[in-house]
Amino acid sequence: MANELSEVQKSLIGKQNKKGQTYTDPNQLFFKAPRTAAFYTGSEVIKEAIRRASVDVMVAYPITPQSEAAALIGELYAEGYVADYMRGESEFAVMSQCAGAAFGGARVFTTTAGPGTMRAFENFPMWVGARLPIQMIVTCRGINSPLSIQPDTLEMYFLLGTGMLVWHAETAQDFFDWMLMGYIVSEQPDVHLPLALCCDGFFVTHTKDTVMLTPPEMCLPPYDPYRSPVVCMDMECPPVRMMRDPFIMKSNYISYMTHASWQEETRSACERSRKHTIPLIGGLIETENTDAEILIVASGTAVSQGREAIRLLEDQGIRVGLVKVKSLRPFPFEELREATKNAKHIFVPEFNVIGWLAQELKAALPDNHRIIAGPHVAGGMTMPAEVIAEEIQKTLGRHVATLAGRGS
Amino acid sequence: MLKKRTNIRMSGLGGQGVVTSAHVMAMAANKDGKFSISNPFFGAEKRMAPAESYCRIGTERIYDRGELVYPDIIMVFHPQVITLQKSYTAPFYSGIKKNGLLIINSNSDLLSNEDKEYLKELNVAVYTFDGTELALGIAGTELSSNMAMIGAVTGISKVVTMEAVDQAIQERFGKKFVASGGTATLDEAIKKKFAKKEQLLAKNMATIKKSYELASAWAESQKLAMAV
Amino acid sequence: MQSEKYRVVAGPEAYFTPGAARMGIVLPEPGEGHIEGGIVSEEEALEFAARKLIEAKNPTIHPGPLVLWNWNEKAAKKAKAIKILADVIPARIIPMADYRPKYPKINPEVEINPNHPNLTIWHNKEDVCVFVGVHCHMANLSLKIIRGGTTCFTIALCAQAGHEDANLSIRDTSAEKILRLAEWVSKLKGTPWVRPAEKETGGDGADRHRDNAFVRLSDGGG
Amino acid sequence: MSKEKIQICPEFYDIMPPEYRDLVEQSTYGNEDRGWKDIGNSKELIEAHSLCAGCPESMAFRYILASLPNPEDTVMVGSTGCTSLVFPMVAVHNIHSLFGNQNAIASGLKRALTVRFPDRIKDVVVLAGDGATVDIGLDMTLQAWFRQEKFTTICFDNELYANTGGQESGLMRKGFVAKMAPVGKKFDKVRLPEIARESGCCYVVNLTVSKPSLVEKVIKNAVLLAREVGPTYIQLYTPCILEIGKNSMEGLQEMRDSEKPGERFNYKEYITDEAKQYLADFEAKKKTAAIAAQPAA
Repeated sequence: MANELSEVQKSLIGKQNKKGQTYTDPNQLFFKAPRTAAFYTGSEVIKEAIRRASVDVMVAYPITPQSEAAALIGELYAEGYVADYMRGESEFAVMSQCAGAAFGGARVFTTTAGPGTMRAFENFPMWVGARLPIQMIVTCRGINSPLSIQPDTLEMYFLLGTGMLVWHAETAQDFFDWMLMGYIVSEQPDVHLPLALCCDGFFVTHTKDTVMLTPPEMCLPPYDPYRSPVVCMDMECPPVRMMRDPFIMKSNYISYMTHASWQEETRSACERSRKHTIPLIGGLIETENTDAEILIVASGTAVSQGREAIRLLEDQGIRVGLVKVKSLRPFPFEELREATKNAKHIFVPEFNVIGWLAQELKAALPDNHRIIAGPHVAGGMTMPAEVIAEEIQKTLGRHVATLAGRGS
Repeated sequence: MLKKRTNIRMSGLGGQGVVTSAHVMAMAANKDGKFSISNPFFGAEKRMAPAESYCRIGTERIYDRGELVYPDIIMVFHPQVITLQKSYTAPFYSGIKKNGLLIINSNSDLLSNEDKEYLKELNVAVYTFDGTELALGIAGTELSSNMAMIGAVTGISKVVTMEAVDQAIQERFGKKFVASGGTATLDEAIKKKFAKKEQLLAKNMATIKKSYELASAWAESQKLAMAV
Repeated sequence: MQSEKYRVVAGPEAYFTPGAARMGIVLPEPGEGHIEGGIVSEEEALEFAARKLIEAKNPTIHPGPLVLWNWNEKAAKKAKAIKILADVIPARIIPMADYRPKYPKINPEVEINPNHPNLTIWHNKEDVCVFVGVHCHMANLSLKIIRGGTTCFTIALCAQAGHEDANLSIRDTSAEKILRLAEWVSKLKGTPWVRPAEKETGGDGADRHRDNAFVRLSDGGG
Repeated sequence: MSKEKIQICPEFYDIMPPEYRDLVEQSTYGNEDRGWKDIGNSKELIEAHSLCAGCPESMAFRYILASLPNPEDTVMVGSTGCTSLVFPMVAVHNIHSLFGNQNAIASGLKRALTVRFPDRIKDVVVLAGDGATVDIGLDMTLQAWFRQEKFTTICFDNELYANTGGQESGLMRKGFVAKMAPVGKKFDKVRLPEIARESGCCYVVNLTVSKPSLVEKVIKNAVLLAREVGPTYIQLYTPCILEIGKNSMEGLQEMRDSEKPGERFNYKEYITDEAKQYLADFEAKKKTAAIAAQPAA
């Protein structure tokens, strides 16, 4: 089975931490532990996940719409559930502070959004190259000028190239489960990569919704830094003559092949995460009625809006299937080819101006003329289910009273 | 008749408790065993700046997120939403569905003839009442205007029960003030605060109840059947 | 994607070798190993490895920092086991003492370096080599480069999840498992095998905040 | 890690490269009185590196590594620059991640080590160039001091960007003509020692590396104080002989000239009363310990 624990982690199962929480086998915690319903905002749910995640260090910085979550984790620190917590001076510094803590063998957590993600960017390929299993929540918002704090997933387009694991949560429930599962996956020795766990800001962070939570007295086993595929920087393990990581330059007696292989290795690690991820989050994609001729393929909040549109169309006798893309890195090529093989029309609603998911699909799927890149909105615009339904009806040649100008 | 979904858009000004109202309504529906979500829509909120929040209540799982473009019910918390167009959508009633409901907190009729014609065509019922006056009268503070609005929408639509609203109010305002094992002095301070809260809770509920009764009576007189 | 097509065979493979994982090769589960990317039982992999080592002209073992240094009981045990393995083959031992870009140059007679491991493979005409106790990331760098530019058959005895970039890999490698490989070697050579007495000491679950529990009990990510 | 754990498994002792056999045999890990005098009669923690012949930076590096109070429990943080070519050769765990973020990395690292080893000493020492410390990384340099992060910041001040070929830096003296300062630098050398004092460092020293005994004392003080009292800052003049047009042998003289009274690197020290008191107590303890150790006459 995938997702094994190290010997030390296993030896801690059943023991209690300083807060009296019991280190629990992850599969027990995820799939067998009793769950109770809570009516929480997404930010509160992020706090509840971290309460159970045995996090060593969290670094925070204010930026809408992640500020609430970052501040709530400060409360956990005050209560003793997180070993250390600090406010950095900028996202660039925050991500470097996270790296420092991860180099030192800590389980690290941080959150950011929009312009903050962009400010921090130089750090992300560095995290990947250094194989640091940091978990970063990205509550997506607009990044371009003029400033907007509203939901917009453009920043994810940039994250896709960093080499990080990139998952896209639809709901607060996804968040709660995937945050805990994410640590288990990204800390596997054959993976050991940072995870960017993204959601659409406000739609998830500020929405009160029902979430099923595991018992607060159960928590994940702590991180074992000595399973790392690279040397932990604590002067407790060999070799002592160790720099993380030397420059790759011929003048530095290193072949460029080393750098190329290094990059190839981090991408390989991303691929290796599949077998650990699939049993935990239930596949890289989730499907409904993929025998239908019309499919909606989406990620994040666009999935929710798609679900509502499917209901509207059902009432009109139009049958539409759904594919929810949960993981973008690794990208579910095989799964998507299989899920879309019956589709004549593939609609890709998105909350960004470039339609990056449609681009990815066009590159991955055969007969990509089937793919209709849209509808998409940006800069905080809502995507009413009615608009998705209209787009689909139009393509089917049905006459619909246009929604243009409504609700503007 | 049983409605699958009731979508409520609340338009007001920053500081009026628009966001709180949506949370309370959603929590109440949750306690009634219905599906519900609430989410505010944020600009860089400042006092007296436009603020909007949304509450969706239904009999099946709700996925829809974000700004409510096509609401069944629109609640206007402040005259300036109409007079100074302090709303996210213009006109403030844009997108309202056929047979919808419009609740306006105002001591005077603010609708133009064009507005009235548009709403008439869609058969939208309009309930204008002075919630702020009502709040001042009962709770002694205009801060409770949002409670009057909650009472009104509940009274007309019966989308949630008053028992559930009561529980939601307790949870929303009661919870945080349970002493958390601090020092004796801290507990004292909390007790004092808590006592104040108790009164506020009572006054808020009284405001809601009164507004509920008035609105129910109005709905009767209008023969409105919006019960979910 | 093309897992049924791609095989992780000895090189020279390409100007720039693709990561086997990106070619669809999946790592073995506990109790399994892999030969040229194909999943087999651990015992089968051990036997195949033993055969390769016996048939090799210049079998060479490359122990890495995690077993060269006496940093915990497990490392000490593994070092003993590796020495026994080297003696029964018999194989040459050339260490990967560290991962640094060594100034001014490495001596391929006495060491192997992940930044240009092929130099040592070429110089010593290694046709079969064993990686053990090398941090997984550094091992994978080396294995890709070796597969790219040499004809050497690579065997990885990994303490963790295994290496799909090796031509053959064993996972969860303990001292005991290394001795099983040594036993296979002597069995196939028909030489008598005297199993050295080895007491397995289990790990106690010390509270992580009273540190060093991890250090004491870890295999290291090699 | 205790000195005992820096040992080669006996099975592999004979096949390990000689520098590692020397390291376990003759290095000064765990030796309380280690210092620059060990250079030459012990195994240094630094191997051959590719800095320019005669570069004062390499002298500074050797003195510092010889002076660290407990290298076996020290992790260093560097940044991009000439020092990056030396760090791989250093037998103390060290981190390079990006250019200028060294004090942010060190902040996270120190916190992680404190969480993981609450009852142990784990020193963190930052060593970076003037570009990294004062220009691109100034924000993170200062903020770490504001937050009172407990580690030492050492700046190798060569008054320019040496690794990229001698461009103007904030610590370059006014009027100096360099790449990107084609008509001479137009503003004064940034007064970082004063800024460090005002930013919350309890011990700040500005000096050259011409006197190894002085460097040793300063480094030991800086690391001990950072461990117990608060952030410390050491600015060392390590001239880039190449870019100021000197020969390999002229580095030492250049440093001596620039530490004369009134010159840029005339010895300058700021220390808080708390730090003074700590050092005094520390010395006193050592004396009594030494006396106790002597056999009774």
